[in-house]
Amino acid sequence: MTASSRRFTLSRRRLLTGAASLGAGVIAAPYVARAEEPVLNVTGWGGKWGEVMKAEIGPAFETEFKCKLKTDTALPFLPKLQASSRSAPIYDVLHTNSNEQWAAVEMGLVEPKVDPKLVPNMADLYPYAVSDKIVGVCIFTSAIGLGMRTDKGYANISSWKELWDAKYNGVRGGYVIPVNSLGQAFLMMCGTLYGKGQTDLDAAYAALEKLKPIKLVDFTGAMEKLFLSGEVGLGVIHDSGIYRYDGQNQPIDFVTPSEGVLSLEQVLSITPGSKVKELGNAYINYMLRPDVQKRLAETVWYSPANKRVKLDAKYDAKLLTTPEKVSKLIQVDWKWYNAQKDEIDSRVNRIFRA
Amino acid sequence: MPGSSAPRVNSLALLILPSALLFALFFFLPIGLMAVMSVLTGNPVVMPNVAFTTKHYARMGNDSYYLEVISTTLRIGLWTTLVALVIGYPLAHWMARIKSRTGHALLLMAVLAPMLTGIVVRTFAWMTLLSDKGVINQILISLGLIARPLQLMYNEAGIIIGLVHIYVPFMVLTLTGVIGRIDERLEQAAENLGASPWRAFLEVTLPLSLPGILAGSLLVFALAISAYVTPILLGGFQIMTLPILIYQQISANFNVGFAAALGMVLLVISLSLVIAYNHVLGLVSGQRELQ
Amino acid sequence: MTGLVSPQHTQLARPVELAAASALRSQATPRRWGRRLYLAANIAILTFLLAPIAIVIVFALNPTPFIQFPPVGVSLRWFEKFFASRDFMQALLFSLEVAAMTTVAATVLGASAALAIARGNLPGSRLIVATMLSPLMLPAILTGLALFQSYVLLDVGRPVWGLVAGHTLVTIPYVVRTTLAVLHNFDVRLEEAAQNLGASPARTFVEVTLPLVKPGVMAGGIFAFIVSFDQFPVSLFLVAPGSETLPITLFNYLKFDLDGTIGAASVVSILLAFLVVIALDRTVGLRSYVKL
Amino acid sequence: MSAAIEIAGVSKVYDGGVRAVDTVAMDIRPGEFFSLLGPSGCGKTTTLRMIAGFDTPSSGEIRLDGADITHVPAHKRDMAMVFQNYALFPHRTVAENVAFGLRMRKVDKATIAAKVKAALAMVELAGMEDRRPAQLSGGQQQRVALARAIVISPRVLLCDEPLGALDKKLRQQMQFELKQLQKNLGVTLVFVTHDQEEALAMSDRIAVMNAGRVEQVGTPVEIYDQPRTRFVADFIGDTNIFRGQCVTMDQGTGIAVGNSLALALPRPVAAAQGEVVSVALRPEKITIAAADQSETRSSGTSARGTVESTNFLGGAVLYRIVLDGGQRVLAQQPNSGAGPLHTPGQAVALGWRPADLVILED
Repeated sequence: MTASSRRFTLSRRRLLTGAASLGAGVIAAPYVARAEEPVLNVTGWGGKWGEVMKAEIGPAFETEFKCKLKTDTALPFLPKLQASSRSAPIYDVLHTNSNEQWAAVEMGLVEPKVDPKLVPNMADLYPYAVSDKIVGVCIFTSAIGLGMRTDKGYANISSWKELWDAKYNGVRGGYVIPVNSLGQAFLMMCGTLYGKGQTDLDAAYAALEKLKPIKLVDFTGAMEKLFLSGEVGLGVIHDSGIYRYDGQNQPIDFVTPSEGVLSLEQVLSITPGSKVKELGNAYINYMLRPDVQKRLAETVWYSPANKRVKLDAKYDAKLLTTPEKVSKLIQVDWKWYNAQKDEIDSRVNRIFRA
Repeated sequence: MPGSSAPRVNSLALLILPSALLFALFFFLPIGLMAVMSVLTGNPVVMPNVAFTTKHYARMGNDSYYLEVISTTLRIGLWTTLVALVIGYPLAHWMARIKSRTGHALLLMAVLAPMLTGIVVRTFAWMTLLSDKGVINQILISLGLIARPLQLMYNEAGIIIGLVHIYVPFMVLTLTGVIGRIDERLEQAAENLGASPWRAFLEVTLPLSLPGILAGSLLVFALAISAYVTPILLGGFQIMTLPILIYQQISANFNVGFAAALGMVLLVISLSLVIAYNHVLGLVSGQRELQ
Repeated sequence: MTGLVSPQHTQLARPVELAAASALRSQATPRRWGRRLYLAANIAILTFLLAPIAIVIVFALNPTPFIQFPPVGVSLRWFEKFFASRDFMQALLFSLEVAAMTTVAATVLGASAALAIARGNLPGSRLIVATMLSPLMLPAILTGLALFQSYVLLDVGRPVWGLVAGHTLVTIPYVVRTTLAVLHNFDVRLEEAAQNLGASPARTFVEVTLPLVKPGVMAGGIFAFIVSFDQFPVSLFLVAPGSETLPITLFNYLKFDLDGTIGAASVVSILLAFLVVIALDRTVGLRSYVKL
Repeated sequence: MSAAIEIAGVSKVYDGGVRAVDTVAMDIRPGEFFSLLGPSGCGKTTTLRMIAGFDTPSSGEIRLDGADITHVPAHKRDMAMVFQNYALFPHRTVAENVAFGLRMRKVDKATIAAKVKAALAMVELAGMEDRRPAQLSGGQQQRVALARAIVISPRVLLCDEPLGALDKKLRQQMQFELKQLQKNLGVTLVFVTHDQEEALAMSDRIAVMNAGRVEQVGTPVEIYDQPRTRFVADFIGDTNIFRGQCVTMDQGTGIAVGNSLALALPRPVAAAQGEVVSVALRPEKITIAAADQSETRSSGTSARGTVESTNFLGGAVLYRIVLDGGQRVLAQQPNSGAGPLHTPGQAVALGWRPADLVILED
């Protein structure tokens, strides 16, 4: 098989030489990796996060650690890691939301914990970032609460339960639970609000049933657009999705419900088969460094996990930067959730069927 | 007069070899791998201990939800095909019969334009048109024709509108070729014999373009039942189709085996359609080859 | 209509296009209304096809960072942002490169296969055709994952040729279809005439078959280019970090920033693709050959 | 330059057992204008295609000047064909079409140019060199096809209904020109047609084919005057065919058709008394006279009847006559101006010479 594929490679290459005149040479340069340097394969977000990573933080890391940082920003990450060999994983460091990290650790794709001895900055983290609800280490978090339009006369929203009010029929927004962390966290919140706690699924299903009609999206970016265009007036969203429009005169605001906000953690972990674990740990440590944390937090409005970070006043006022604010965070038991995921999916798929 | 008699394989047949190699390496091997994974408990490539299982298929059989998903997928496919045919035919007829070269070029551009817009952006454009605060609803409300926004998306109708838009070009281009080959004089002869233009169309042009209708419908149906981006965005995640379910299983449930099993079901449906199509085409046109 | 052949009927028995002239004649005939209906229907259909494109253009020119209707102004800021972005430019060039390679590969392989099917007297040619069209039938997302899984199995990583091979696989059906269509309409006597005049089979192929099949192959090539350029699901698993195609880059961008940049990117893509189509139309003349 | 073709027991069987050509044998002489004539589906085009090398016989042999060419590929046979609908290369100009065969023969460019010019002049298309086939009229396309074929000075020229798509007047003109051209070039020409007039007018010899078999080979005169079979008699020109039982008459052998008509045969036949025999009698061999009462019964060389219709053809008059026995007969008289035409309803007496009757094989 390998032999024949190699033959094919050659003939294909010969074939492609003809097409090379079509400008291939112009952009061939980026592919030429500096072979002598170690390569660290990581995952990462696009958007603003990707921009600042690519422009400043990534190159600075490469220079400092004399390596090549290759960031895959094309979702989905986990299926690719899942398909690749355990001994030669396509990523060295996996960056995803917390729930996917739990799925990854279940499948043996990532190491359950990051060793604090190898990542000294972990000593300065808030407890939630290294709690038993976290695989690997959490570098940032956002607060999942409610977003609202400020131009519709919705006054004094203080509770998650407001979302069930019939006056929001037609402008209510939520997430596709099977594919979105915010949706899954919100389902857990429904159990808390209307039942015996996070794991009271029956109460949650009943509550979701009453939430219809609701506009569902699969990604936070799409929810932001629904808010901006007025398609959604009140809906589930994370604080950064609202705060990032700060200063743009948009009639939207973030509400921290009295019952608490859910935690949307950005988590890093290391793959067991990685050949450059040392570099991987260095990367995690680097991402937790106060200067890096400050730069990223102020770019994308994520709350830094490192308690020594001092943000500018405008950010400090809104993000979770003190122990008191952090204490309002509710973490979800993703291990438990993932064990029930197939059952939950098949229930909610039915609930939200048009 | 017929050409040659008993078919003898000649040296031109060797030209199939490069494609055969491509298909062997990049189609049969990967799809075979998927087929294998659909009956295994895990990924044999990365896991040492996997066992044979029929649980993925059994899951489809045991839960009526999956059958409903399959029927939704097929229903959307059928409606998309039907609507694409109804609106694609007049355009194809016009393109086939237009005399002016510039006119033809402009029509061709118009037909190709939806294909060139990029699937993601195009679908967002449809959302702009069809959503509650979208262009259509805003216009209708400001004209006082409706009081509350019409539900134009987040349902099957929205998906069908979006899919039709994407796949009409395929229908039009398939039909244009076939209609263009129908001698215009046949229509004229029919009209000359006293048929109205409509009647002439029904009696002459339509039957003669049947192979094109079948080919275009098959193509559109196949594309529609395997579409992913449009159903997910225009359906507002409230309509579940097979490709969405497959993607969900891959990307969020990490259950490649079940996704592969769902994919195999879709492949079997599609291939049976191709075979049935070939058979029907052979019956209607006496022609045995796909065009 | 009765079966009578009235003078009007014979007079009106002419091609639909020319009937526009006769429709101008004063008499109100059913034909005139039929013609109006025909035109009205087609204009409605064209509106349907072009409306989203218009929206994309409005979106690309509207200064606000989200889709807004009615638009609040005209600005080129999204075009500036698109052209200034190294990521987008790299992705655009990479997409063009992949589409060009895919077009060459799909055209050569697909046209050869079509010739073999139509002229090689292969046994089981129906099955071969069905097989060659089947990549169209499979959800591309599964094809993409399956290819990715095989590359992992073969331990080849995510090379550019792997992406091109995936694109070639899903674009070959178009080339096969268009080429077969031309070959089926092909007058075999032209080949016989060449042989009769002393051309060997190989010479006949080069002198007669190839030039006459070319428009069909070209039409298939155009589809291959367009489909590859807009390919999303197959690329999803096959693109490697640092070399992503435009649709992937757009989709990732869209997840975080849905602003006019993607509209601008679309407008640029449309213009580019039109240029390709116009160039091909000028060189080979697509009239009556652009069919699937 | 010119060659003889022998077709020896050639059959062509298609999938499913259809015998398109069934043990056909004929010799085509050098420099001869030889026509294959028959209704569509009779196997004439298949025979021509086997001569050209496009089809291979299932059995039998085709020889060119004595050499077996049955399995020689088409492009090595040095024959040129003018196709039905011409098969001009649509992507090439007139001059390029004509030059094609010469290029295949690796003729140098100057010679090609000169020959193309001469060939186009011969078919009166000088000045059309740079047009494309689609820009030409049917007649012009036909001439290009002809020029393309003759420019290579082929040993054999094959024509598959080359004039079929032309209107009548142009067709007649081209018939003369083609015949003239063939004589001037001295080329062996095999001509396929379903038009018997065309075949009679142009050919040196004709092979009449039916259902894959050769019914008769002969000169136009032989084919017309001495048709061998009922099919040939019927297919070529107008004819009256009588079928009757063999009887002995005063003058010798004859046949009795029905109760009141008897025909004396020109020679004895092998058939026994009472067996059915067919004879043909051409309309123009019948004389018509106004009936008198002198003869009351058929004598073997005459009959009585009533004019049913009179068709004035200009040079001749064609009558349809119902014999007293009920048989319908065509009779043709030259328009000699000798007397008034017989009118429908008029009783007439018909006469013929026994020698004009042709005994047919069934």
